[in-house]
Amino acid sequence: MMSHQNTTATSQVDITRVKPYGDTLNDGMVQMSFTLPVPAGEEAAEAARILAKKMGLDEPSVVYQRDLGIGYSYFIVYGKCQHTVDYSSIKVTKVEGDVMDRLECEKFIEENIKRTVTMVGASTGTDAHTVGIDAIMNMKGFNGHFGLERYQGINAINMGSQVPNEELIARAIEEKADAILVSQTVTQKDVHIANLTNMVELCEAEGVRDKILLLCGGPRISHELAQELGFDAGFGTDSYAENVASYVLTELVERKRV
Amino acid sequence: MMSHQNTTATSQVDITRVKPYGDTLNDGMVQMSFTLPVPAGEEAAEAARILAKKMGLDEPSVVYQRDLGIGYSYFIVYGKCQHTVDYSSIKVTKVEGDVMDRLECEKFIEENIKRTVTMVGASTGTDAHTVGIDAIMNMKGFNGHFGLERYQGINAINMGSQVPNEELIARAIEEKADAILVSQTVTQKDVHIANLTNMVELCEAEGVRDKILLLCGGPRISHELAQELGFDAGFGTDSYAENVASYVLTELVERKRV
Amino acid sequence: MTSKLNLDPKVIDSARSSAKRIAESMQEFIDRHTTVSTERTILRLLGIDGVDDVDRPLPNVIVDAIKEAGGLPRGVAYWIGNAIVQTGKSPQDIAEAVGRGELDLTKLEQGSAEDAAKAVEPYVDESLGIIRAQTAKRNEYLATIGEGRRPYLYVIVATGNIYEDVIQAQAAARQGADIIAVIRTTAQSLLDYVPYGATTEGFGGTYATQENFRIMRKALDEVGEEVGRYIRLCNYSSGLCMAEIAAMGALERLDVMLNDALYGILFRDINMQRTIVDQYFSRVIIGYCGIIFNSGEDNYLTTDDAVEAAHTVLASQLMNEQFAVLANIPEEQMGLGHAFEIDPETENGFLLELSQAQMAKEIFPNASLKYMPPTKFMTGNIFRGHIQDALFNLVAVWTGQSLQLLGMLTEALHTPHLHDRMLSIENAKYIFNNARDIGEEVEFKKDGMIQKRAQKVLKDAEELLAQIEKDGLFPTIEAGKFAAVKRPFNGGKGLDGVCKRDELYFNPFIGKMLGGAK
Amino acid sequence: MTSKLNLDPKVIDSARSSAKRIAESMQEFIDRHTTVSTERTILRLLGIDGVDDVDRPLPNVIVDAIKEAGGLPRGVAYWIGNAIVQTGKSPQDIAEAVGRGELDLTKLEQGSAEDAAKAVEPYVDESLGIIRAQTAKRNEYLATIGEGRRPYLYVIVATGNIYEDVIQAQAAARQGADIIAVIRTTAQSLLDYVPYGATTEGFGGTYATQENFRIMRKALDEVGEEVGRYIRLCNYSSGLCMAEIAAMGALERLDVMLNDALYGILFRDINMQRTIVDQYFSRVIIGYCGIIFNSGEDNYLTTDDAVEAAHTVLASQLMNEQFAVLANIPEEQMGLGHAFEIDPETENGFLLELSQAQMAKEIFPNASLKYMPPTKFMTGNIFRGHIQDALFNLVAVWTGQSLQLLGMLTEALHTPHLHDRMLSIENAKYIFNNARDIGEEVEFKKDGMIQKRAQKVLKDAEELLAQIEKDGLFPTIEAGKFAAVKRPFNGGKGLDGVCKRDELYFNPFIGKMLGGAK
Ligand code: B12
Ligand code: B12
Ligand SMILES: Cc1ncc(COP(=O)(O)O)c(C=O)c1O
Ligand SMILES: Cc1ncc(COP(=O)(O)O)c(C=O)c1O
Repeated sequence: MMSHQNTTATSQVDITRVKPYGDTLNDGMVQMSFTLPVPAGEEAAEAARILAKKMGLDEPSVVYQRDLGIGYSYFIVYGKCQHTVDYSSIKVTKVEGDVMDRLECEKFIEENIKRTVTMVGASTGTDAHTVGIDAIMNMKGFNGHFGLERYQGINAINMGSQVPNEELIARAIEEKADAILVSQTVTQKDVHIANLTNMVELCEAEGVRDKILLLCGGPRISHELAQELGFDAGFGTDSYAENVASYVLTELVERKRV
Repeated sequence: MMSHQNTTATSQVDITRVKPYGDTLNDGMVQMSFTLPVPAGEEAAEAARILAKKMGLDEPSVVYQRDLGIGYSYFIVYGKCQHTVDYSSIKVTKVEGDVMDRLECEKFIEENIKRTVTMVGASTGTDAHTVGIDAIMNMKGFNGHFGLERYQGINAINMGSQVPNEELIARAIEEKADAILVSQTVTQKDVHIANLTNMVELCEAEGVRDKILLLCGGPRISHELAQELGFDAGFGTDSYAENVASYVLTELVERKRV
Repeated sequence: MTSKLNLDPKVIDSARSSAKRIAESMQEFIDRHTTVSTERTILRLLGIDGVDDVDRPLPNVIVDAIKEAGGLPRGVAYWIGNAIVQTGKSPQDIAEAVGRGELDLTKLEQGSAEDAAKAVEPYVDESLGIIRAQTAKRNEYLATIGEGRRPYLYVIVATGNIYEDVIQAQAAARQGADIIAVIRTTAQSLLDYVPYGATTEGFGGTYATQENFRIMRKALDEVGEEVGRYIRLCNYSSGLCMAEIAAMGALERLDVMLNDALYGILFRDINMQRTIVDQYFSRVIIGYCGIIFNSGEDNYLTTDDAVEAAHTVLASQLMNEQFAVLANIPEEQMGLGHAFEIDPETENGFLLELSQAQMAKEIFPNASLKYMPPTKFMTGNIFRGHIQDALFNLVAVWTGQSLQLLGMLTEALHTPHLHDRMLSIENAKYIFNNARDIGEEVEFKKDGMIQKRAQKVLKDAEELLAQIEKDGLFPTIEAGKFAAVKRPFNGGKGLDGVCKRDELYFNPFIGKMLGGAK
Repeated sequence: MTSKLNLDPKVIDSARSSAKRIAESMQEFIDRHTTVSTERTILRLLGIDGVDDVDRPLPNVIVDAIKEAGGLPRGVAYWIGNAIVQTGKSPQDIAEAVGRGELDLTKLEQGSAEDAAKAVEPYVDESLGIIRAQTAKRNEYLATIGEGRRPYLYVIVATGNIYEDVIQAQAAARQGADIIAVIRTTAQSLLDYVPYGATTEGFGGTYATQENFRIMRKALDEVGEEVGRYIRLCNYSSGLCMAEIAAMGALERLDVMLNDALYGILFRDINMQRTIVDQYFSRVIIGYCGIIFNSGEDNYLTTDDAVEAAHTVLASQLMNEQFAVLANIPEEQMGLGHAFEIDPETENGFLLELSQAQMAKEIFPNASLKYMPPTKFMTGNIFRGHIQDALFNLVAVWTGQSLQLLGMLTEALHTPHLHDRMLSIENAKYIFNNARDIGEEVEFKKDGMIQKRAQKVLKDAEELLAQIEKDGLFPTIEAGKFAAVKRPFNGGKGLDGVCKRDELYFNPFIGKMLGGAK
């Protein structure tokens, strides 16, 4: 049997010019869906195509169109994205430092801090979602990761939900807390931005901004956003008590607040 | 009871600057999904966000990310599209003329053409999909719309699938056909474009391009595309025998081929 | 209906009897108390509406004044009745006078309770007349244009702007929705007053105001006539203004109302004494006017595990049923809540959901069960979410649920976009139609996993109720037995709005409403 | 297994007996004929491979030459055997000589058929040895790394480039796929030869070549070892090279093969005489080497109505079963095809699908049923499509299907994108796990819609088969009874490749393969 020509797959990715992949490298295939406030029909489909083209999609194809009952139309569109991303130059702001597990954290406290570390947390403003903050703070934790209450050397105070920023800060001062943990789940009309910004302002007004670590978390929170808003760190989905503890403990040593 | 301030809904659409609608006018909300050939992780998510931004989406949010097993990642992204479309200026090329129903078509032939009109159709090239061309040509039609075979005064010849362009043209010449109907379903790697272009070239080479109406159809065919490729008309999804018949009959009269 | 689950009727009876005794013991507590909100409700039903010059609703102005003066234990009905006797004015005129600071009700000469009661009676009757007219109107619609088939397709609108809500609601109705719920703005349930007028600013929902109710009611009547289907309107009354909002709902012909003291206690940290008292009056109103109330057991499974805590849902439903019985609510108006919240990774989880949903149907065969979609295990993966919702819809049509709160593929992301709702409605219509008679056609294996699961949940609920009967409901909540949330008897919001009634206290509506003169 | 559908075993037997007699009568026709492709297959199995200097595969060169010379009725085995006797060379050397135009097989001195047969025998045995080694290798993998649970997740790759296919196939395996089918380029089934070597250019699929088979087999073995699950490889043999591709599949350890003469006739317009003859030898090979064949009844429902024509699917499955029996294929290797193709708008359509799928399972309890997803009623609405696929998956796990060809949400749009496949696998894994034992747990109502539907389809199939037995299969196809497609006895592609055997004709593989010496 003759051996074949070694024509290899074309899948040699140029990471400085990354493009979407449908079934061939750099085909650019993207799926989109959206509603336009215009009545269904060929003109509406054309509007959808024009929009897709403006977004940089070649050969946009409206594969589904549906009247929504009020003169608006819904579209599903496929097209070939012409933009590329330089993946090699991406730098993401992450919470720094290694993550220690619970036992390592406890040992770290014993060895490096030698006192009880206090953290006060709450779901603030009108936000009634506690599952997130409970996941971080309460004994039983989440997904098999114990919460801060379980950590020896950490005094974790969870004030629950709908806690006004003022009350949270007051309690933190009263408890001489090392860190404040704010949870925000409702993000509609950017209510979380307003609420978090207000938190930072109040901390500054109370003169504690430089004394207490300020952390926030929630499904739409990123470390980057948190820093932009003036927090020390932010935690999104899939964060657990050990991420928070590791960060706080290392920072306390770093900032010489031991 | 006091009557309320008449604050009306903000939904006053400016049709010269149409934007996607999520739950508020002009919020620009768009859903997208795509794969990037980079490994899952925060950098990948950032790449997805950058791509979305290049596409003109504000505040892009990667709501789901998933490793595909080969160092590529799938993303679902939401963002706020900043492009707008001037809906008022959209002009879509459509097959012109009113659509007559079967009985009207038959009467039209009797009154204006006074002879049998012959149409020869096929699913061409290697395309084995016949359901589309059958829907247009065969007696029973589709979705409750009878096919051309059923029309009195029309001689509809359906050659089936996988018919080479040459054979279709030869038959059309032999039958002195008024129109050729080409169906194309497989569009991968634009095989339909190649095939349709070849059809037009062959017709020209045979010297029949000016004598026979050339129509095509299929789920990814539009009238615009058909015309670009040199066809007289193109028909997409939801076309029926009456659309084809109406078009052909009116054109025959218009072009004085009666 | 023979039980497909082979449930033991004796266990059901035993659980139900415990629940009945628990409710009765709570009723003793209720009958000794009133609250600021209950009293404001009486004012509203007497026709008092509007705001004062600093935008405080008149019912609040009056109740606060009476409370300040220590007159609350006697109840506002007495004070207004007495004022009518003393001034000859109508309740609204009296209220406006109080609002302007021109009148102090507790400073008027104090006649007998009988006279006061007699003085308010015409206003009570007028109010009941309005409510009855609304009920008649609903019945007329149902008799003429008809309604959708059950499970009703129930969707929410939540733009924050009542006029945008109208647009979205009408779109949903045209797409096939049967019930439109207008979600309230976050934390309205913590306000100790009901905002006034049409509103266009809310977070994650729109203020529940009487004017907003009216605007939406009108819009839904219009679109209902257009689509040839009565479109039901739903809003939320749980919270500090539970009874007031119920009264507004009765007056403006709402059809469905979220109404559950336990929800308020557990998920809104509202004081348990306060809300249990308010719940009673609110349910009397709801029973009277033909609204279907929805209880909130589904929420338990968002903080607790849906497999482990299934019996707490059933126990709570049984209590909510008995609370409703005491408020004279017909079974058909009992929208007891439950939910499809088992982790989708659970092997045979679908069978467990099926079992639990069928169990609810068999234990409450005539109730209008409200079935809630997957929420907790919805993720940003909208494609998977859409099929989670499809399985939920399949269980619903299979087990004959009544009010199907449609799951949204974007549940983990945002309140529904216009087309999210369309896709959900399409999902439900497809599944309901495509599997329409599956419940008729399919049976469960004797002593199989499905039957045994339901039997176990029932047994556990029976035991829990027996325990609650022993311990008392309030201590049970204090111990965190529901939703894994602990709430103290004297904690939470609204406690200072509770007071003991004195001997002259009367609520002129309760008796007449319980008479049930529809 | 007791019938959940209460099917009458007598009706099943009667239908099966008709099918048996139909197959037997076709076998008489088959036994009198051979085809160019059947003969090329013999050459391939004798070890002949490669192309001539103008890239024509040597098996074609030889068969064409023999045919030209009028020697085809005697069969290539005779001509090669005779050439071995006369020249002392190996089949491959002989072939190459013919390829170079140096040798004319029919011009050699002609010895006896017995001598020719004896001369090829060592090559036959060698070939069978290779195939048996491949079968042993598969069994070893199954015994060591094991396999996925049924229904197997079966997905396609279709890039046109074998190396891209490999990447996508490995991705799919890591995502959870159990079977990877490499779709062929459009119209390969109409080629009267098998292309040679690794290929990177195809439309809507990749050329089926022996080298491509080898490349993919290696890739799947590697990823299978990595994920700890044997990953089955599937390709297509229906078409003008049915038996040749089956032979290549046997040599390269394919595990599953689409193989159905009826498909070729109806959907590829291949001449019926030609393909029925080729099918026989291809199935003998398939039976011998442990490949699961897939029949194509599912396709009927893409042109015909899935409710009206359900019995044609069953009738065809029964015939395909009997064709397989005649080729000595064990039941476990019978991947009889059916599909979930009822219009999703059909009320209770889900129950009909359930009924039909359960019926297939009960009538072919040991077969490895291949269940095909919704395709015809898939639209550009990928969200609805995804839930159509979810219902399809639910029916599959419920009724115990074996090979689950996963539906793609983008079915109406394009061959699968990388993530389409991932979403489909996720869909199936979720449903299979979440409803794992539903078939065990749920029973169908006696004489309900589900039972009656299956009974009716079975009855109709029985009648159709009785009619076919009377009319003959070829005339039935000519009359358009399957898939609403009519095909003439002497029409279609490949007729000129059919010829009658003469008395000295022999195929040295059939006997040994039917002996089943595994
Ligand atoms: C459970 C739930 C509820 C429960 C809450 C019960 C409770 N005690 O918490 C109930 C039923 C009461 C509820 C009510 C409402 N909800 Co709600 N709810 C949810 C739901 C289903 C799950 C949220 C959840 O528990 N996630 C699980 C936890 C573990 O994840 P997490 O919060 O992201 O937390 C993790 C990380 O983010 C991080 N983290 C979180 N906080 C913090 C803090 C710190 C310091 C750190 C370090 C880390 C951290 O760590 C956690 C573990 O990894 C979501 C939908 C969904 N599937 O996401 C809607 C959702 C959040 N709710 C929503 C809304 C609008 C409401 C309501 C306002 C309206 C309504 N539907 O009635 C009400 C009122 C609540 C209010 N005012 O806040 C919206 C929010 C939309 C938006 N983006 O603004 C959602 C997305 C649903 C929707 N599509 O409409 N809800
Ligand atoms: C049925 C079907 C088949 C049947 C075809 C049977 C037959 N006799 O037609 C079978 C099973 C044989 C088949 C085989 C294949 N198919 Co196929 N098939 C489909 C399917 C499910 C439905 C197509 C259909 O019948 N639509 C219904 C008709 C009525 O709609 P229509 O064609 O759009 O026609 C309407 C209009 O377009 C218009 N019209 C059409 N033609 C014309 C012509 C004129 C002149 C006019 C005026 C109007 C007109 O009018 C019609 C009525 O309104 C689609 C997926 C889907 N859901 O769309 C895949 C699909 C078309 N197939 C596909 C492929 C790739 C194949 C194969 C190549 C690979 C394979 N899967 O094995 C093979 C080989 C076929 C080949 N070489 O051509 C792809 C095409 C991808 C692409 N865009 O290139 C699809 C989209 C599936 C997929 N996602 O992979 N297929
Ligand atoms: C019984 C009940 N009441 C009220 C609500 C909503 O209340 P709020 O407006 O306080 O969020 C819910 C929400 O899930 C509920 O289940
Ligand atoms: C039995 C059978 N064979 C073959 C095929 C594919 O053949 P082709 O490669 O000709 O498209 C199919 C496709 O559906 C099939 O069902």
